[in-house]
Amino acid sequence: MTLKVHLWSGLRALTGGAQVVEVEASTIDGMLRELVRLYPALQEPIEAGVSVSVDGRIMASDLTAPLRAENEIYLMQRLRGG
Amino acid sequence: MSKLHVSTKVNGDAVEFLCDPRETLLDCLRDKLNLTGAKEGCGTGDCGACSVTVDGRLVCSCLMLGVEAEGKEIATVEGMAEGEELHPLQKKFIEYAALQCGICTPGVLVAAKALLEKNPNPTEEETRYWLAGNLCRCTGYDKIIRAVMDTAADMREAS
Amino acid sequence: MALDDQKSGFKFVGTRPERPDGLDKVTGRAKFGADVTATGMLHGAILRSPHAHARIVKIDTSKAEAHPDVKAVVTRADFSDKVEFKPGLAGEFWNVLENVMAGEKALYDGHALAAVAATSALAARDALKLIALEYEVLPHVTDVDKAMAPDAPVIREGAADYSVPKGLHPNVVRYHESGHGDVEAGFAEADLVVEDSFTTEATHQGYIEPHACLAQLGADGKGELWCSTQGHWIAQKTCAALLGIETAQLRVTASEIGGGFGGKTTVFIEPVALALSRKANRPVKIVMSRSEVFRSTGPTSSASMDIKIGMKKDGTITAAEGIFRLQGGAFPGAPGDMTAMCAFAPYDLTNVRQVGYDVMANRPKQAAYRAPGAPMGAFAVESVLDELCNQLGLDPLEVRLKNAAHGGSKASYGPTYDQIGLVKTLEEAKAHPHYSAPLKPGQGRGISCGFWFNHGGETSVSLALSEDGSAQLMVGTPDIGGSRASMALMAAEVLGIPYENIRVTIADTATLGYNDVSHGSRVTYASGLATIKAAKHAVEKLCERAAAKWGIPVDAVKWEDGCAVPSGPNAGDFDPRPLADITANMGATGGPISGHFEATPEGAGVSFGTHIVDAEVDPETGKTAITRYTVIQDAGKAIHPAYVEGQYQGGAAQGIGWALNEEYIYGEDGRLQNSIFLDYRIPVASDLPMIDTVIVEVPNPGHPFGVRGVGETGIVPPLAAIANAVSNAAGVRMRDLPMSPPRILAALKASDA
Amino acid sequence: MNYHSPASFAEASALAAASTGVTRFLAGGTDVLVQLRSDLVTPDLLIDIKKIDGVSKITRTDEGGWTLGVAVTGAEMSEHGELGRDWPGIVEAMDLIGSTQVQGRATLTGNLCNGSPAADSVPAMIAAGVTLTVTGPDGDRVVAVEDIPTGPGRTSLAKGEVISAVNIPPRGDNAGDAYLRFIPRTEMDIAVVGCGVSLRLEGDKIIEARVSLGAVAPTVLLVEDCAAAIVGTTLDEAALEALAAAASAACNPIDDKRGTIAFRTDVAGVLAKRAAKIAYARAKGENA
Repeated sequence: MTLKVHLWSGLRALTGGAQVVEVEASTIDGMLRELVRLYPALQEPIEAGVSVSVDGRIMASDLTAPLRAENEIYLMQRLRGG
Repeated sequence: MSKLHVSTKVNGDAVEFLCDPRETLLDCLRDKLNLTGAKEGCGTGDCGACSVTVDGRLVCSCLMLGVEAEGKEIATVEGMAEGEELHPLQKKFIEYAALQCGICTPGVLVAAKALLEKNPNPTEEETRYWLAGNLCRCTGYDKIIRAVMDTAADMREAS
Repeated sequence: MALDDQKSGFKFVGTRPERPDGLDKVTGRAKFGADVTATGMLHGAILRSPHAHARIVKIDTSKAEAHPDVKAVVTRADFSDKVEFKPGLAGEFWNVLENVMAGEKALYDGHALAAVAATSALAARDALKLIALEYEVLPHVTDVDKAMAPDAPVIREGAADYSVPKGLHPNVVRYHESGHGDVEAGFAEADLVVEDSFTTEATHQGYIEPHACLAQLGADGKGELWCSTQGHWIAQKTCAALLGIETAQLRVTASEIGGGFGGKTTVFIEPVALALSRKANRPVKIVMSRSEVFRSTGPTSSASMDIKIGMKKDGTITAAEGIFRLQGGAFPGAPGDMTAMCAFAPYDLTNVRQVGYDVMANRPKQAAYRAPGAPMGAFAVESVLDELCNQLGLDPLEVRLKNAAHGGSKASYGPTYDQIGLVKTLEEAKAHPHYSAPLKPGQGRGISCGFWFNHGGETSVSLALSEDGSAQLMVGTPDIGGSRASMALMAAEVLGIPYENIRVTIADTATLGYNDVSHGSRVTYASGLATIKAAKHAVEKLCERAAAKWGIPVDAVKWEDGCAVPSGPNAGDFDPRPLADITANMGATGGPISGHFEATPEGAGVSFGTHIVDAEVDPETGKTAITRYTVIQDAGKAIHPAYVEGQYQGGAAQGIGWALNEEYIYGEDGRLQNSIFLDYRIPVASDLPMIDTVIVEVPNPGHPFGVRGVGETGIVPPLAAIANAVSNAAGVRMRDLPMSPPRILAALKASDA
Repeated sequence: MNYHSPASFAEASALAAASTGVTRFLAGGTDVLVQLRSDLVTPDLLIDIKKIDGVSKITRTDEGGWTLGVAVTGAEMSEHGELGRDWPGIVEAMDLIGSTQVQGRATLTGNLCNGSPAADSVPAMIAAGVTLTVTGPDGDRVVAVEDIPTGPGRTSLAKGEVISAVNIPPRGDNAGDAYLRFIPRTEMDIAVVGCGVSLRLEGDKIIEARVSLGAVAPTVLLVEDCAAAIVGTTLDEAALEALAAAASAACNPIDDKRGTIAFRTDVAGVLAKRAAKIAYARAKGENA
């Protein structure tokens, strides 16, 4: 299915200016792989660590979480705590 | 130089140890007598985690040499409870959640006990100033102060 | 995670029982990092750089090695050469290794250069003086703005990652930019735009227990490590990588931990003790001095920030923009991205833009400190909000309520909020007697909101039932502030057995699966969630045993109040079977009964707080007294309210220290000048008032009982709330932390002039 | 490091005179042990003077003054009611040093011999006109407190000399003293500025005064201009302003981690005014 993924604006430089991109995937893992396939420059930030917000819930590391077309999906820099 | 022999009393027990003159009373309690209740938080007398009493006087055991303990009577947190009966302060600290990590707790308890022995009815201000040399980074002191003052009230009522 | 079965109506949760480890902690019996010994043990000590930046020309350890009391000396050559350097945070093991033991350069005052193991602590300290060092001293920089300037000395080429725009100084190693809307259009709509700059100094977590460990590592690659840490699995993983051994061959046990606040989420002395032990073939204990703690561990980042906010006369924020430059020592990692994402998060904004920089300087590697990055941003943003309210004559609480984010608001960092509690904390603040209490002359009142993400993380929990019906619970998150009590309460709630019948143990790395660090306010959330799931897992098995005995299907059995009971009249007429009745014979009815749970719970649930502070400023000396303090924070659900209050009070107290007196002070020579508690001034008992707390409970949909983390959010609002109170009391806007008396007095004089 | 605990000051002096390396006397140890622990100073010889007879005594002299043994602790001074009624400024100054725990060990002589310009008890002692008995290889001599410190960490004591008693003069009638310091917290800090005031009245008029400032110069200062600003006055507003101006003018401080030059200079004046008011009230027999 087609997912609409919101990037943080700092990534626009790596996607030719796009801040919202569409990818075909059904899990977080699939989405991240598809992002890298479409925009190879995104490999580095994704490897450096990202979290994914799905409908406002921040998925810190679970790659298996399912995604649906109606989800609000945001890529975020990985969160760290104290 | 060779080590010095020290005879002293800790929590009522006669003990002896050999120490380098550079070693503090805290080093001797912890490393030679295995009494690790007193903690070293700073080594400069600023945090109070090593508080003990010497001849009834509250001191930082990091600011006293082991050799100076000769002939003295030392009391540490390990001697606060009587048998299985905890000191009222110890009970109240658990009841009030007056500790989080617990590293400052032995020093705070020894200092608070010394306060209540000197002043059974301290005001909040007196309690705060008496304990100003016992740093706690977890609690913001609120529950510690309440626990000490309420223990004082309980002890006054009981006596 | 299933959200539909959120529980309410609790029997144990929400009560305040005595903590399971209370007796150990009040009798001096609890074993902290420095409280253990081993037979044949040596004592380690570490030689540290007196220079802020210097090339290491030569280290001669021969004299130390020749001393009869010395059994091993190590330098960087004694660690793994397989750890790879990568830009940014991608090569974090290399960053940690370089910090644990310097390679080619000493990068800050206090950087470890070599270490010895000797027969006594005094002998080890003396032996350090036998190591001869030759340095080439290099120019240094410790200030964040100066470190970004074109002429700044370069700490390390190639440390910047993909995110850094071209043309920035090599000391800028990460860059973050986010936001939405059109801020320029937003500013054009505003009736008033306030633009201002702020700085905060680095502060230390200030835990009272210095880092301590006892390590043993043999030539067979098998090791044991005892240490004071917030996360022994990360210590295991990191030490194994740095020593070049297999992770599973290193067993790590977490001691009781004397405070961490984020500062014990990484390793410092542990790999060094292991390397010394491997070389000496004897156990090695290392205990840091307080001065080593200040010079070489922690601290938080220092920050320099520019804020611009536009507001309409009615208090509506039209646009907000922030630039946050954070200095994190000689390594990447300063949380400029977190600062940027959290700074405007409390508000429902149409137009917002935030930029964060991660900048290196010749200071110790920053470590996480309670909501890392968030307090600085909140200080700057909430100060500007306060200034806007003052200039427009608006009530600061009403303005925050008007703009507050709520469920459905688009967060400043992008996504749409789920159910959140900010508005509730503001309403509680407004209704609190503190907010309407009269102020005395010379006093000022300040408020601030604060936001933190919270974290889930990898979690394993195991629960085993005993024949007599008691339960042992093994969790992997070190208990920093009473979490054993919370875990036992949640297990008791599910099992239906008394709280006292549950023994909670912090398992070592060999006896439980992987667990992330006790950080990100995750313990009660994630280990709690896993405890609930593990207990439910055990309950399923208990129900199976009852069903088998009764000869009915397992789905005809339910668990109620500590007993298996038929699920309804159709299931049959059987007497309830208490837990102890089932476990009494468990060995003969299918074997031991245990429950476990391993997952990475997602859904920690963000958290908000609002603080109210009264401050009094002595106009002749600039000295500030905090006269009243109230914390209002959303806990989702308070499991053990006394320890929730404790987190709120502790966060506020640390914030008071950060706001008023705590700071890293570097001399012109780049050396830290205040590395003892005498001059690094954390609040003492007589500095503080009682700290009132209000626990708001807006359940987190991501936790079975509704828990949100509470450990970190409490340090986010204090800097700004106190700065607003002090500024209102003194009549001058304070833009730099700490607001030490000389700063306040100078500001007062400048405003008089 | 060698440790000795001699039985007399003569013996202590002889030990120190014969020593070839770094020698330190150990009274309360609250500075010596910190320096030892941080490897700042590791003495070759440490002479513990607490086993000498009488070092823990507080004695009223025939003239109405006081003699304090050199191992008398801050806590013992605070608990001594009569000493505190005579010289509340000295006792309070000593009591401000460190925590309750430090009070159990710290001494006036230790505070003085550490040589810090920020030592709290020193301005109070100087204002009070305290002298010291110094025992050396050639016998005893008496020295004013203000003549002991010569610079940060340095004293005028010669090799083999040890302070053997603290002599506090008789308080006399219509007199009072006070000490105030500025610290950023409420406790546990080193003074950023300290000020001791001792004065005597005739009626409402000040006829004698000594004012001393700490932490504003390399050594604690006895500021004659401050005394001159208030002697002959009733401590009215003009006198207070003159006092503050004289105090600020006497400052020769440094910028350091504890305070700035401007701050110390300003606050010296503020504290001088506040301390003088307290001393004045005490001299009038009012509670302050």
